[in-house]
Amino acid sequence: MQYGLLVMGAPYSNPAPHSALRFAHALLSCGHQITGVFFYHDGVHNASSLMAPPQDELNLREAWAELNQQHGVQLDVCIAAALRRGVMSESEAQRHGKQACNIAAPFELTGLGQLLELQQRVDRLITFA
Amino acid sequence: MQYGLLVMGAPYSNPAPHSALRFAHALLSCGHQITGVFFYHDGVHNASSLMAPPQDELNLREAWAELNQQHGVQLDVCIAAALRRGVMSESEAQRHGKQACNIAAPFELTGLGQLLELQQRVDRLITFA
Amino acid sequence: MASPDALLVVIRHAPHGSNWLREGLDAALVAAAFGQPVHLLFMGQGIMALMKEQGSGAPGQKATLPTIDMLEMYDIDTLWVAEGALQSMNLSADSLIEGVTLIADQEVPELLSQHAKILNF
Amino acid sequence: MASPDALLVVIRHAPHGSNWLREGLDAALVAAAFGQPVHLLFMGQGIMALMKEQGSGAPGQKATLPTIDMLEMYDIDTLWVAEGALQSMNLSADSLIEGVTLIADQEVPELLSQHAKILNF
Amino acid sequence: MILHILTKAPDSSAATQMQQALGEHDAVLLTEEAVTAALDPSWVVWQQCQPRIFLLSEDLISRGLASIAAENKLPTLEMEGFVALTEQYEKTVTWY
Amino acid sequence: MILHILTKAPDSSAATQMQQALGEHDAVLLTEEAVTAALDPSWVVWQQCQPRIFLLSEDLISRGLASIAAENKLPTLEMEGFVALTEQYEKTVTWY
Repeated sequence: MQYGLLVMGAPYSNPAPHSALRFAHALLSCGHQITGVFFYHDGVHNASSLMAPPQDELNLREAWAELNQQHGVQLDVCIAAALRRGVMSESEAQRHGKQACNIAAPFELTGLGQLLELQQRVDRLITFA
Repeated sequence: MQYGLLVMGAPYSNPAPHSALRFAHALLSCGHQITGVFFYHDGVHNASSLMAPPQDELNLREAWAELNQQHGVQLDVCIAAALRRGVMSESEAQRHGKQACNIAAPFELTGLGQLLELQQRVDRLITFA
Repeated sequence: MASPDALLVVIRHAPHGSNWLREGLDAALVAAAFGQPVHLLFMGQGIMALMKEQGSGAPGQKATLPTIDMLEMYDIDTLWVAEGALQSMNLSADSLIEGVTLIADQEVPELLSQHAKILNF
Repeated sequence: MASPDALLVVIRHAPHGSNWLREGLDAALVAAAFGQPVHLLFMGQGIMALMKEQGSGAPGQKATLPTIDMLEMYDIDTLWVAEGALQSMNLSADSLIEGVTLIADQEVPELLSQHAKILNF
Repeated sequence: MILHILTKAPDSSAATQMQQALGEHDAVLLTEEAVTAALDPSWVVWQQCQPRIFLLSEDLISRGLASIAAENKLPTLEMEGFVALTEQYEKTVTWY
Repeated sequence: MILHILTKAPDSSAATQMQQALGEHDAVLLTEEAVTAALDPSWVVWQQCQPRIFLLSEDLISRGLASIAAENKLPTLEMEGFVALTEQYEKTVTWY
């Protein structure tokens, strides 16, 4: 089946991203496809390239990126939720006159419409929050 | 009296920073001093220079910075809580091999000891979480 | 009222306490803008979003009522409220804005099953 | 047991659900490292931090027990648990690690008033 | 004597814990979500802590609860009153 | 038929809301904080939803609740069982 995941919890403050990631790997090992992961609400922090957890803890950004590289899972981040929370791409940084950015490929800043489209396209949308 | 504030909620996801800021201004207008604000837990996101809320919403980073500039309030951010959540100064970015940073003066990354010292120094420590 | 292709957005969080309410309403508005029929169900503290006397928050904290007022412009005119939730919060329907549809608690499972798509905020 | 210059750290959140527990314990450890006497009071879900059989979390999620074990090395040996909280969670003291001191619920206000400094996590 | 600041609804675990910690001479300030206590004048803490329990006015107004609090004759404070409470009570504990 | 995923404790408002939304043929998966329901076999949802209610094993283990769940003879699932439930139920709703 085609699955989509909606992740709305921040790493370290909420177990939702960890649960989502474990679930994603279980999906793949059961032979399912993951069309995309949509990061919304505090979940946008999963995409932060500045995240630097202690070495004995999982870097969730890296773990999501790996899911993209090895299994082609699309990683979409809600732009409105991200900007408000300080998660910004290079082009958005330019537009807002900021000197730095903290989100880059394979994560993509996109509109909420992408979430609704994902929900239409997949057989199952599972929320982790 | 000397006050210290401990802020542990993220902007927009939690009303704590808004409450803390209103309280801070009330303190000042009642003639009290604010020795420092310590940002811990999700409160570290208050310091993010990449935060870009919609124009009709308050930019909390700017509001805190103003409190520093106009009233000399020290703004300390717990370094361990910050790094884990993707909030990083230029020197920390170098150390972690990151290309960007999202916290700068008047916010300072510091250890938890600073919170305990603040608690010792002030007459009142008020927590917003 | 319910149609199988409609999206049900469930709102369970109050204004100002978090961003769940705001971001839930945003999802409803965007879905409606994309032409999807959208219904809203308010449960628990989410009912507070419908309080007719609510103001804006602390300086810089947006009020919710203007967004609620926008729903109609986007053809979102079904706002369900479970009666039990109202009662358990000691609220009367008079405290809420107009245009709300009260339903019995027992109808909630049926509502969920009638919608193919659900987003829970 | 309580001394007026000691710091009371109140722990109310369970492992894995959030980072409150971890960051609360960190504050206790740092205070102790600075030479402050530190006492811990576990309330509500915070008691779960003391479950003796707890493991690590999902891959990459640290276990709490090693941190709890470190407390003693930092001379933090007062771990209070309110009996009522244990009962209301249907837990028996046997499920908890050793070295915990049970107190009656009515003693909690007294504990708080005996400490000049309190941090609540 | 402690000032307890509650930021969560009266049916939250934070509220339960605060209630357990409440000493005889302590005071309570209800802020943020906790102002929904205005809807429930039978909440046990109203009695337990009278006359040293207050609702923060600004948070009532933003949630549309100001007139209900007034009808129920519940004591409210402005931000300056909050400051005054923290002057009066040497310790504050926030329950969230 | 809906699969309800609960991530908060049985005394949370999320749990109350889930209970209100629970249809006759729906299933429930208890994850994260919700696995503390293992401590309370008298929780009304255990009866209401039997035999279609499960605890996520990994979350029980990390919280030290696995043996209590076993003593109380409560049904547990591995992550693959969670996947199987989502295959079986066309819709899932997460309560958090």
